[in-house]
Amino acid sequence: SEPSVKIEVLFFAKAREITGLPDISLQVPPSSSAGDCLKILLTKFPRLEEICNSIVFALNEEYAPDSIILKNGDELAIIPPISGG
Amino acid sequence: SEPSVKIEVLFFAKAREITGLPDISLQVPPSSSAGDCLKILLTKFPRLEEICNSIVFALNEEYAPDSIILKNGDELAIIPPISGG
Amino acid sequence: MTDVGESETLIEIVSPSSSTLDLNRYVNFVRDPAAGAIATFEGTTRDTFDGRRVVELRYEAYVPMATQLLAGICASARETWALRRIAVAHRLGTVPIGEASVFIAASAVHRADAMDACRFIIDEIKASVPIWKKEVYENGEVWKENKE
Amino acid sequence: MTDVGESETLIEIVSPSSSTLDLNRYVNFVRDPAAGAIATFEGTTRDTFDGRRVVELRYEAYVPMATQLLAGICASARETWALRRIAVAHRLGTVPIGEASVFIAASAVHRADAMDACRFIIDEIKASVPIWKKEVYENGEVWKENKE
Repeated sequence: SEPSVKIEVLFFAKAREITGLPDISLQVPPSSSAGDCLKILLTKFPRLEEICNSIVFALNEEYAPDSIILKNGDELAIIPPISGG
Repeated sequence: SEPSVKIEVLFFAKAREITGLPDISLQVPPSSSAGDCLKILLTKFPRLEEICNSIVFALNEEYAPDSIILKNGDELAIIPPISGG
Repeated sequence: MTDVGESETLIEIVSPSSSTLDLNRYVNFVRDPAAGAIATFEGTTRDTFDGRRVVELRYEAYVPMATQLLAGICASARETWALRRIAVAHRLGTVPIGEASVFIAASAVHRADAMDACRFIIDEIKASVPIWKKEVYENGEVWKENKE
Repeated sequence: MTDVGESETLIEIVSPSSSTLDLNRYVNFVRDPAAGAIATFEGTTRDTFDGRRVVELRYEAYVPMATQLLAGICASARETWALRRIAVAHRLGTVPIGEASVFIAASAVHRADAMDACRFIIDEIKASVPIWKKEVYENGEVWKENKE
Protein backbone atom coordinates (compact mmCIF):
# COMPACT_ATOMS: atom_id res chain seq x y z
CA SER A 1 0.00 0.00 0.00
CA GLU A 2 1.12 3.58 -0.68
CA PRO A 3 2.51 5.49 2.27
CA SER A 4 -0.01 7.75 3.95
CA VAL A 5 0.61 11.53 3.77
CA LYS A 6 -0.17 13.28 6.99
CA ILE A 7 0.27 17.03 7.06
CA GLU A 8 -0.34 19.95 9.38
CA VAL A 9 -2.49 22.76 8.02
CA LEU A 10 -2.22 26.26 9.54
CA PHE A 11 -4.99 28.87 9.27
CA PHE A 12 -4.41 32.59 9.68
CA ALA A 13 -6.57 35.70 9.84
CA LYS A 14 -9.90 35.22 8.04
CA ALA A 15 -9.10 31.56 7.31
CA ARG A 16 -8.60 30.99 11.04
CA GLU A 17 -11.86 32.79 11.83
CA ILE A 18 -13.82 30.77 9.25
CA THR A 19 -12.51 27.39 10.41
CA GLY A 20 -12.48 28.39 14.07
CA LEU A 21 -9.09 26.65 14.32
CA PRO A 22 -5.45 27.79 14.22
CA ASP A 23 -4.39 24.45 12.73
CA ILE A 24 -5.49 20.88 11.99
CA SER A 25 -3.80 17.60 11.16
CA LEU A 26 -4.95 16.22 7.83
CA GLN A 27 -4.50 12.92 5.99
CA VAL A 28 -4.35 13.41 2.20
CA PRO A 29 -3.98 10.89 -0.66
CA PRO A 30 -0.42 10.29 -1.91
CA SER A 31 0.73 12.82 -4.56
CA SER A 32 -1.82 15.40 -3.46
CA SER A 33 -0.94 18.99 -4.29
CA ALA A 34 -1.59 22.01 -2.12
CA GLY A 35 -4.52 22.80 -4.42
CA ASP A 36 -5.92 19.28 -3.92
CA CYS A 37 -5.63 19.79 -0.19
CA LEU A 38 -7.61 23.01 -0.42
CA LYS A 39 -10.45 21.06 -2.12
CA ILE A 40 -10.49 18.65 0.84
CA LEU A 41 -10.53 21.60 3.23
CA LEU A 42 -13.48 23.11 1.32
CA THR A 43 -15.53 19.99 1.99
CA LYS A 44 -14.74 20.28 5.70
CA PHE A 45 -15.11 24.08 5.89
CA PRO A 46 -17.44 25.21 3.05
CA ARG A 47 -17.14 28.86 4.09
CA LEU A 48 -13.48 28.83 2.96
CA GLU A 49 -15.11 29.33 -0.46
CA GLU A 50 -15.36 33.03 0.49
CA ILE A 51 -11.59 33.44 0.38
CA CYS A 52 -10.30 30.54 -1.73
CA ASN A 53 -9.65 32.75 -4.76
CA SER A 54 -7.50 35.14 -2.80
CA ILE A 55 -5.38 32.80 -0.68
CA VAL A 56 -1.86 31.58 -1.38
CA PHE A 57 0.07 28.70 0.18
CA ALA A 58 3.23 28.45 2.22
CA LEU A 59 4.82 25.01 2.50
CA ASN A 60 7.20 24.61 5.42
CA GLU A 61 7.46 28.39 5.82
CA GLU A 62 8.06 29.19 2.15
CA TYR A 63 5.59 30.49 -0.40
CA ALA A 64 4.66 27.66 -2.77
CA PRO A 65 2.50 27.21 -5.90
CA ASP A 66 -0.85 25.42 -5.86
CA SER A 67 0.78 22.56 -7.78
CA ILE A 68 3.37 21.70 -5.15
CA ILE A 69 3.14 18.06 -4.01
CA LEU A 70 2.70 17.42 -0.30
CA LYS A 71 4.95 15.02 1.61
CA ASN A 72 4.45 13.35 4.93
CA GLY A 73 5.12 15.75 7.80
CA ASP A 74 4.73 18.92 5.72
CA GLU A 75 3.36 22.10 7.25
CA LEU A 76 0.97 23.81 4.83
CA ALA A 77 -0.15 27.34 5.70
CA ILE A 78 -3.25 28.96 4.22
CA ILE A 79 -2.24 32.58 3.63
CA PRO A 80 -5.07 35.07 3.08
CA PRO A 81 -4.13 38.47 1.59
CA ILE A 82 -1.47 39.95 3.85
CA SER A 83 -1.77 43.34 5.52
CA GLY A 84 1.27 43.85 7.70
CA GLY A 85 2.95 47.15 8.37
CA SER B 1 25.99 115.61 -1.19
CA GLU B 2 24.81 112.06 -1.84
CA PRO B 3 23.43 110.19 1.16
CA SER B 4 25.97 107.99 2.89
CA VAL B 5 25.37 104.22 2.76
CA LYS B 6 26.16 102.54 6.02
CA ILE B 7 25.75 98.80 6.17
CA GLU B 8 26.39 95.95 8.57
CA VAL B 9 28.54 93.10 7.26
CA LEU B 10 28.30 89.63 8.86
CA PHE B 11 31.07 87.04 8.64
CA PHE B 12 30.52 83.33 9.14
CA ALA B 13 32.68 80.22 9.36
CA LYS B 14 36.01 80.68 7.54
CA ALA B 15 35.20 84.32 6.73
CA ARG B 16 34.71 84.97 10.46
CA GLU B 17 37.98 83.22 11.26
CA ILE B 18 39.90 85.19 8.64
CA THR B 19 38.57 88.57 9.73
CA GLY B 20 38.57 87.66 13.40
CA LEU B 21 35.17 89.38 13.63
CA PRO B 22 31.55 88.23 13.55
CA ASP B 23 30.46 91.54 11.98
CA ILE B 24 31.53 95.09 11.16
CA SER B 25 29.85 98.35 10.28
CA LEU B 26 30.97 99.65 6.90
CA GLN B 27 30.51 102.91 5.00
CA VAL B 28 30.34 102.34 1.22
CA PRO B 29 29.94 104.81 -1.69
CA PRO B 30 26.38 105.34 -2.95
CA SER B 31 25.25 102.76 -5.55
CA SER B 32 27.82 100.23 -4.39
CA SER B 33 26.95 96.61 -5.15
CA ALA B 34 27.63 93.65 -2.90
CA GLY B 35 30.55 92.82 -5.19
CA ASP B 36 31.93 96.35 -4.77
CA CYS B 37 31.63 95.91 -1.03
CA LEU B 38 33.64 92.70 -1.19
CA LYS B 39 36.46 94.62 -2.93
CA ILE B 40 36.50 97.08 -0.02
CA LEU B 41 36.56 94.20 2.43
CA LEU B 42 39.51 92.65 0.56
CA THR B 43 41.56 95.80 1.14
CA LYS B 44 40.78 95.59 4.86
CA PHE B 45 41.15 91.79 5.13
CA PRO B 46 43.47 90.62 2.33
CA ARG B 47 43.22 86.99 3.42
CA LEU B 48 39.55 86.97 2.31
CA GLU B 49 41.18 86.39 -1.12
CA GLU B 50 41.45 82.73 -0.08
CA ILE B 51 37.67 82.30 -0.17
CA CYS B 52 36.38 85.14 -2.34
CA ASN B 53 35.72 82.86 -5.32
CA SER B 54 33.59 80.49 -3.28
CA ILE B 55 31.46 82.88 -1.23
CA VAL B 56 27.95 84.08 -1.95
CA PHE B 57 26.01 86.99 -0.45
CA ALA B 58 22.85 87.27 1.58
CA LEU B 59 21.25 90.69 1.80
CA ASN B 60 18.86 91.16 4.72
CA GLU B 61 18.63 87.39 5.19
CA GLU B 62 18.02 86.50 1.54
CA TYR B 63 20.50 85.15 -0.98
CA ALA B 64 21.40 87.94 -3.41
CA PRO B 65 23.54 88.32 -6.56
CA ASP B 66 26.91 90.16 -6.57
CA SER B 67 25.26 92.94 -8.54
CA ILE B 68 22.66 93.86 -5.92
CA ILE B 69 22.87 97.52 -4.87
CA LEU B 70 23.32 98.24 -1.17
CA LYS B 71 21.06 100.65 0.68
CA ASN B 72 21.55 102.41 3.96
CA GLY B 73 20.90 100.08 6.89
CA ASP B 74 21.32 96.86 4.89
CA GLU B 75 22.70 93.72 6.48
CA LEU B 76 25.09 91.97 4.10
CA ALA B 77 26.23 88.47 5.04
CA ILE B 78 29.33 86.83 3.59
CA ILE B 79 28.34 83.19 3.08
CA PRO B 80 31.18 80.70 2.59
CA PRO B 81 30.25 77.27 1.18
CA ILE B 82 27.59 75.81 3.47
CA SER B 83 27.91 72.47 5.20
CA GLY B 84 24.88 72.00 7.42
CA GLY B 85 23.23 68.67 8.14
CA MET C 1 9.71 38.00 21.03
CA THR C 2 11.81 36.50 18.27
CA ASP C 3 15.39 37.61 17.79
CA VAL C 4 17.58 36.82 14.81
CA GLY C 5 21.15 36.46 15.90
CA GLU C 6 23.05 38.45 13.28
CA SER C 7 24.94 40.96 15.37
CA GLU C 8 24.22 44.03 13.26
CA THR C 9 20.61 43.20 12.40
CA LEU C 10 17.88 43.05 15.01
CA ILE C 11 14.53 41.51 14.08
CA GLU C 12 11.68 41.31 16.54
CA ILE C 13 8.12 40.14 16.19
CA VAL C 14 6.71 41.32 19.46
CA SER C 15 4.11 39.12 21.13
CA PRO C 16 0.56 40.33 21.80
CA SER C 17 1.18 40.36 25.54
CA SER C 18 3.89 43.01 25.19
CA SER C 19 3.31 46.72 25.49
CA THR C 20 4.32 49.47 23.05
CA LEU C 21 7.38 49.04 20.83
CA ASP C 22 10.43 50.52 22.55
CA LEU C 23 11.47 52.80 19.69
CA ASN C 24 14.49 54.22 21.53
CA ARG C 25 15.93 50.77 21.93
CA TYR C 26 15.83 50.20 18.16
CA VAL C 27 17.29 53.62 17.36
CA ASN C 28 20.05 53.05 19.89
CA PHE C 29 20.69 49.61 18.40
CA VAL C 30 21.47 51.16 15.01
CA ARG C 31 23.47 54.10 16.41
CA ASP C 32 27.07 53.62 15.33
CA PRO C 33 30.13 55.91 15.51
CA ALA C 34 30.93 55.05 11.89
CA ALA C 35 27.46 56.05 10.67
CA GLY C 36 26.57 59.55 9.50
CA ALA C 37 22.86 58.88 9.07
CA ILE C 38 19.97 57.10 10.72
CA ALA C 39 16.64 56.80 8.90
CA THR C 40 13.55 55.42 10.58
CA PHE C 41 10.04 54.52 9.52
CA GLU C 42 7.18 54.03 11.94
CA GLY C 43 3.78 52.74 10.89
CA THR C 44 1.08 53.94 13.27
CA THR C 45 -2.58 53.17 13.78
CA ARG C 46 -4.82 55.81 12.18
CA ASP C 47 -8.09 56.93 13.72
CA THR C 48 -10.05 56.84 10.46
CA PHE C 49 -10.20 54.81 7.28
CA ASP C 50 -12.40 55.88 4.36
CA GLY C 51 -14.27 58.09 6.78
CA ARG C 52 -15.00 55.29 9.26
CA ARG C 53 -13.80 55.77 12.82
CA VAL C 54 -11.16 53.14 13.71
CA VAL C 55 -11.08 51.96 17.32
CA GLU C 56 -7.97 49.78 17.16
CA LEU C 57 -6.00 47.42 14.94
CA ARG C 58 -5.34 43.76 15.71
CA TYR C 59 -2.33 42.05 14.21
CA GLU C 60 -1.39 38.40 13.85
CA ALA C 61 1.54 36.73 12.08
CA TYR C 62 2.88 33.41 10.92
CA VAL C 63 5.76 34.13 13.26
CA PRO C 64 8.56 31.76 12.17
CA MET C 65 7.97 32.43 8.47
CA ALA C 66 7.62 36.17 9.03
CA THR C 67 10.87 36.21 11.01
CA GLN C 68 12.70 34.34 8.25
CA LEU C 69 11.34 36.66 5.56
CA LEU C 70 12.29 39.75 7.57
CA ALA C 71 15.82 38.40 7.91
CA GLY C 72 15.91 37.82 4.14
CA ILE C 73 14.65 41.34 3.43
CA CYS C 74 17.35 42.82 5.68
CA ALA C 75 19.99 40.68 3.97
CA SER C 76 18.77 41.88 0.54
CA ALA C 77 18.93 45.48 1.76
CA ARG C 78 22.53 44.94 2.82
CA GLU C 79 23.38 43.56 -0.63
CA THR C 80 21.92 46.65 -2.30
CA TRP C 81 23.03 49.47 0.03
CA ALA C 82 26.05 50.09 2.24
CA LEU C 83 24.43 49.77 5.65
CA ARG C 84 25.84 49.66 9.14
CA ARG C 85 23.01 48.40 11.36
CA ILE C 86 19.33 47.55 10.91
CA ALA C 87 16.48 47.07 13.38
CA VAL C 88 13.01 45.89 12.35
CA ALA C 89 10.17 45.32 14.79
CA HIS C 90 6.51 44.42 14.28
CA ARG C 91 4.00 44.34 17.07
CA LEU C 92 1.23 41.72 17.28
CA GLY C 93 -2.13 41.78 19.03
CA THR C 94 -4.05 44.97 19.68
CA VAL C 95 -2.42 48.25 18.68
CA PRO C 96 -4.35 51.32 19.89
CA ILE C 97 -4.72 54.53 17.83
CA GLY C 98 -1.49 56.52 17.47
CA GLU C 99 0.82 53.69 18.54
CA ALA C 100 3.44 52.02 16.36
CA SER C 101 2.66 48.67 14.72
CA VAL C 102 5.92 48.52 12.77
CA PHE C 103 9.26 50.26 13.22
CA ILE C 104 12.35 50.21 11.02
CA ALA C 105 15.67 51.89 11.72
CA ALA C 106 18.75 51.76 9.49
CA SER C 107 22.14 53.41 9.87
CA ALA C 108 24.70 54.05 7.15
CA VAL C 109 27.74 56.14 6.41
CA HIS C 110 25.74 58.09 3.81
CA ARG C 111 22.16 59.25 4.13
CA ALA C 112 20.79 57.99 0.82
CA ASP C 113 21.66 54.40 1.77
CA ALA C 114 19.87 54.64 5.11
CA MET C 115 16.76 56.24 3.59
CA ASP C 116 16.57 53.96 0.54
CA ALA C 117 16.99 50.85 2.69
CA CYS C 118 14.31 51.97 5.12
CA ARG C 119 11.84 52.46 2.30
CA PHE C 120 12.75 49.14 0.67
CA ILE C 121 12.23 47.29 3.95
CA ILE C 122 8.77 48.70 4.67
CA ASP C 123 7.71 48.16 1.05
CA GLU C 124 8.87 44.53 1.19
CA ILE C 125 7.18 43.95 4.54
CA LYS C 126 3.89 45.19 3.10
CA ALA C 127 4.34 43.09 -0.05
CA SER C 128 5.52 39.74 1.26
CA VAL C 129 5.63 39.13 5.02
CA PRO C 130 2.77 36.98 6.39
CA ILE C 131 1.30 39.42 8.88
CA TRP C 132 -2.37 40.33 9.00
CA LYS C 133 -4.25 43.28 10.39
CA LYS C 134 -7.89 43.56 11.29
CA GLU C 135 -9.33 47.04 11.47
CA VAL C 136 -11.87 47.32 14.28
CA TYR C 137 -14.56 50.01 13.91
CA GLU C 138 -17.21 51.08 16.39
CA ASN C 139 -19.71 48.97 14.44
CA GLY C 140 -17.80 46.20 12.72
CA GLU C 141 -14.40 44.93 11.70
CA VAL C 142 -12.56 43.94 8.55
CA TRP C 143 -9.38 42.07 7.60
CA LYS C 144 -7.29 44.49 5.59
CA GLU C 145 -5.39 43.76 2.36
CA ASN C 146 -2.23 45.59 1.32
CA LYS C 147 -3.00 46.85 -2.17
CA GLU C 148 0.41 48.15 -3.09
CA MET D 1 16.48 78.05 20.60
CA THR D 2 14.37 79.51 17.82
CA ASP D 3 10.78 78.40 17.37
CA VAL D 4 8.57 79.11 14.41
CA GLY D 5 5.02 79.50 15.50
CA GLU D 6 3.10 77.47 12.90
CA SER D 7 1.23 75.01 15.03
CA GLU D 8 1.94 71.91 12.95
CA THR D 9 5.54 72.71 12.08
CA LEU D 10 8.28 72.93 14.69
CA ILE D 11 11.62 74.45 13.72
CA GLU D 12 14.47 74.71 16.17
CA ILE D 13 18.03 75.86 15.79
CA VAL D 14 19.44 74.77 19.08
CA SER D 15 22.05 77.00 20.72
CA PRO D 16 25.59 75.82 21.41
CA SER D 17 24.99 75.86 25.15
CA SER D 18 22.28 73.19 24.84
CA SER D 19 22.85 69.49 25.24
CA THR D 20 21.87 66.69 22.86
CA LEU D 21 18.81 67.07 20.64
CA ASP D 22 15.76 65.62 22.39
CA LEU D 23 14.72 63.28 19.57
CA ASN D 24 11.71 61.91 21.43
CA ARG D 25 10.26 65.37 21.78
CA TYR D 26 10.36 65.85 17.99
CA VAL D 27 8.89 62.42 17.27
CA ASN D 28 6.14 63.04 19.79
CA PHE D 29 5.49 66.44 18.23
CA VAL D 30 4.70 64.82 14.86
CA ARG D 31 2.72 61.90 16.34
CA ASP D 32 -0.89 62.37 15.26
CA PRO D 33 -3.95 60.09 15.47
CA ALA D 34 -4.75 60.87 11.84
CA ALA D 35 -1.27 59.84 10.64
CA GLY D 36 -0.40 56.32 9.54
CA ALA D 37 3.31 56.97 9.10
CA ILE D 38 6.21 58.79 10.71
CA ALA D 39 9.52 59.05 8.88
CA THR D 40 12.62 60.46 10.53
CA PHE D 41 16.12 61.34 9.45
CA GLU D 42 18.98 61.89 11.86
CA GLY D 43 22.40 63.16 10.78
CA THR D 44 25.11 62.02 13.18
CA THR D 45 28.77 62.80 13.66
CA ARG D 46 31.01 60.14 12.10
CA ASP D 47 34.28 59.06 13.68
CA THR D 48 36.25 59.08 10.42
CA PHE D 49 36.39 61.06 7.19
CA ASP D 50 38.58 59.94 4.30
CA GLY D 51 40.47 57.77 6.76
CA ARG D 52 41.19 60.63 9.18
CA ARG D 53 40.01 60.23 12.74
CA VAL D 54 37.35 62.85 13.59
CA VAL D 55 37.28 64.15 17.17
CA GLU D 56 34.16 66.30 16.96
CA LEU D 57 32.16 68.61 14.71
CA ARG D 58 31.50 72.28 15.41
CA TYR D 59 28.48 73.95 13.86
CA GLU D 60 27.53 77.58 13.41
CA ALA D 61 24.59 79.21 11.61
CA TYR D 62 23.24 82.50 10.39
CA VAL D 63 20.36 81.82 12.73
CA PRO D 64 17.56 84.16 11.61
CA MET D 65 18.15 83.42 7.92
CA ALA D 66 18.50 79.68 8.56
CA THR D 67 15.26 79.68 10.54
CA GLN D 68 13.42 81.48 7.75
CA LEU D 69 14.78 79.12 5.11
CA LEU D 70 13.85 76.06 7.18
CA ALA D 71 10.31 77.42 7.49
CA GLY D 72 10.22 77.91 3.72
CA ILE D 73 11.49 74.38 3.09
CA CYS D 74 8.80 72.94 5.35
CA ALA D 75 6.16 75.05 3.59
CA SER D 76 7.37 73.76 0.20
CA ALA D 77 7.22 70.20 1.49
CA ARG D 78 3.62 70.76 2.56
CA GLU D 79 2.77 72.05 -0.92
CA THR D 80 4.22 68.93 -2.53
CA TRP D 81 3.14 66.17 -0.14
CA ALA D 82 0.11 65.59 2.07
CA LEU D 83 1.73 65.99 5.48
CA ARG D 84 0.33 66.19 8.97
CA ARG D 85 3.16 67.49 11.17
CA ILE D 86 6.83 68.34 10.70
CA ALA D 87 9.69 68.88 13.15
CA VAL D 88 13.15 70.03 12.09
CA ALA D 89 16.00 70.66 14.50
CA HIS D 90 19.65 71.56 13.98
CA ARG D 91 22.16 71.69 16.77
CA LEU D 92 24.92 74.33 16.94
CA GLY D 93 28.29 74.32 18.68
CA THR D 94 30.23 71.14 19.39
CA VAL D 95 28.60 67.83 18.45
CA PRO D 96 30.55 64.80 19.73
CA ILE D 97 30.90 61.56 17.75
CA GLY D 98 27.69 59.54 17.42
CA GLU D 99 25.37 62.37 18.43
CA ALA D 100 22.75 64.01 16.23
CA SER D 101 23.52 67.32 14.52
CA VAL D 102 20.26 67.42 12.57
CA PHE D 103 16.92 65.69 13.05
CA ILE D 104 13.82 65.69 10.86
CA ALA D 105 10.50 64.02 11.59
CA ALA D 106 7.42 64.10 9.36
CA SER D 107 4.04 62.45 9.77
CA ALA D 108 1.48 61.76 7.07
CA VAL D 109 -1.57 59.64 6.38
CA HIS D 110 0.43 57.64 3.82
CA ARG D 111 4.01 56.49 4.17
CA ALA D 112 5.38 57.68 0.82
CA ASP D 113 4.51 61.28 1.70
CA ALA D 114 6.31 61.12 5.05
CA MET D 115 9.42 59.48 3.56
CA ASP D 116 9.60 61.70 0.46
CA ALA D 117 9.19 64.85 2.54
CA CYS D 118 11.87 63.78 5.00
CA ARG D 119 14.33 63.23 2.18
CA PHE D 120 13.41 66.52 0.49
CA ILE D 121 13.92 68.45 3.72
CA ILE D 122 17.39 67.05 4.47
CA ASP D 123 18.46 67.51 0.83
CA GLU D 124 17.28 71.14 0.90
CA ILE D 125 18.97 71.80 4.25
CA LYS D 126 22.26 70.54 2.83
CA ALA D 127 21.80 72.57 -0.36
CA SER D 128 20.61 75.95 0.86
CA VAL D 129 20.50 76.64 4.61
CA PRO D 130 23.35 78.82 5.95
CA ILE D 131 24.83 76.44 8.48
CA TRP D 132 28.52 75.55 8.62
CA LYS D 133 30.39 72.63 10.07
CA LYS D 134 34.05 72.40 10.96
CA GLU D 135 35.50 68.92 11.21
CA VAL D 136 38.04 68.72 14.03
CA TYR D 137 40.72 66.02 13.72
CA GLU D 138 43.38 65.03 16.21
CA ASN D 139 45.89 67.09 14.21
CA GLY D 140 43.96 69.82 12.45
CA GLU D 141 40.56 71.06 11.39
CA VAL D 142 38.71 71.97 8.21
CA TRP D 143 35.54 73.81 7.25
CA LYS D 144 33.44 71.34 5.28
CA GLU D 145 31.54 71.99 2.05
CA ASN D 146 28.38 70.12 1.06
CA LYS D 147 29.14 68.79 -2.40
CA GLU D 148 25.74 67.43 -3.26
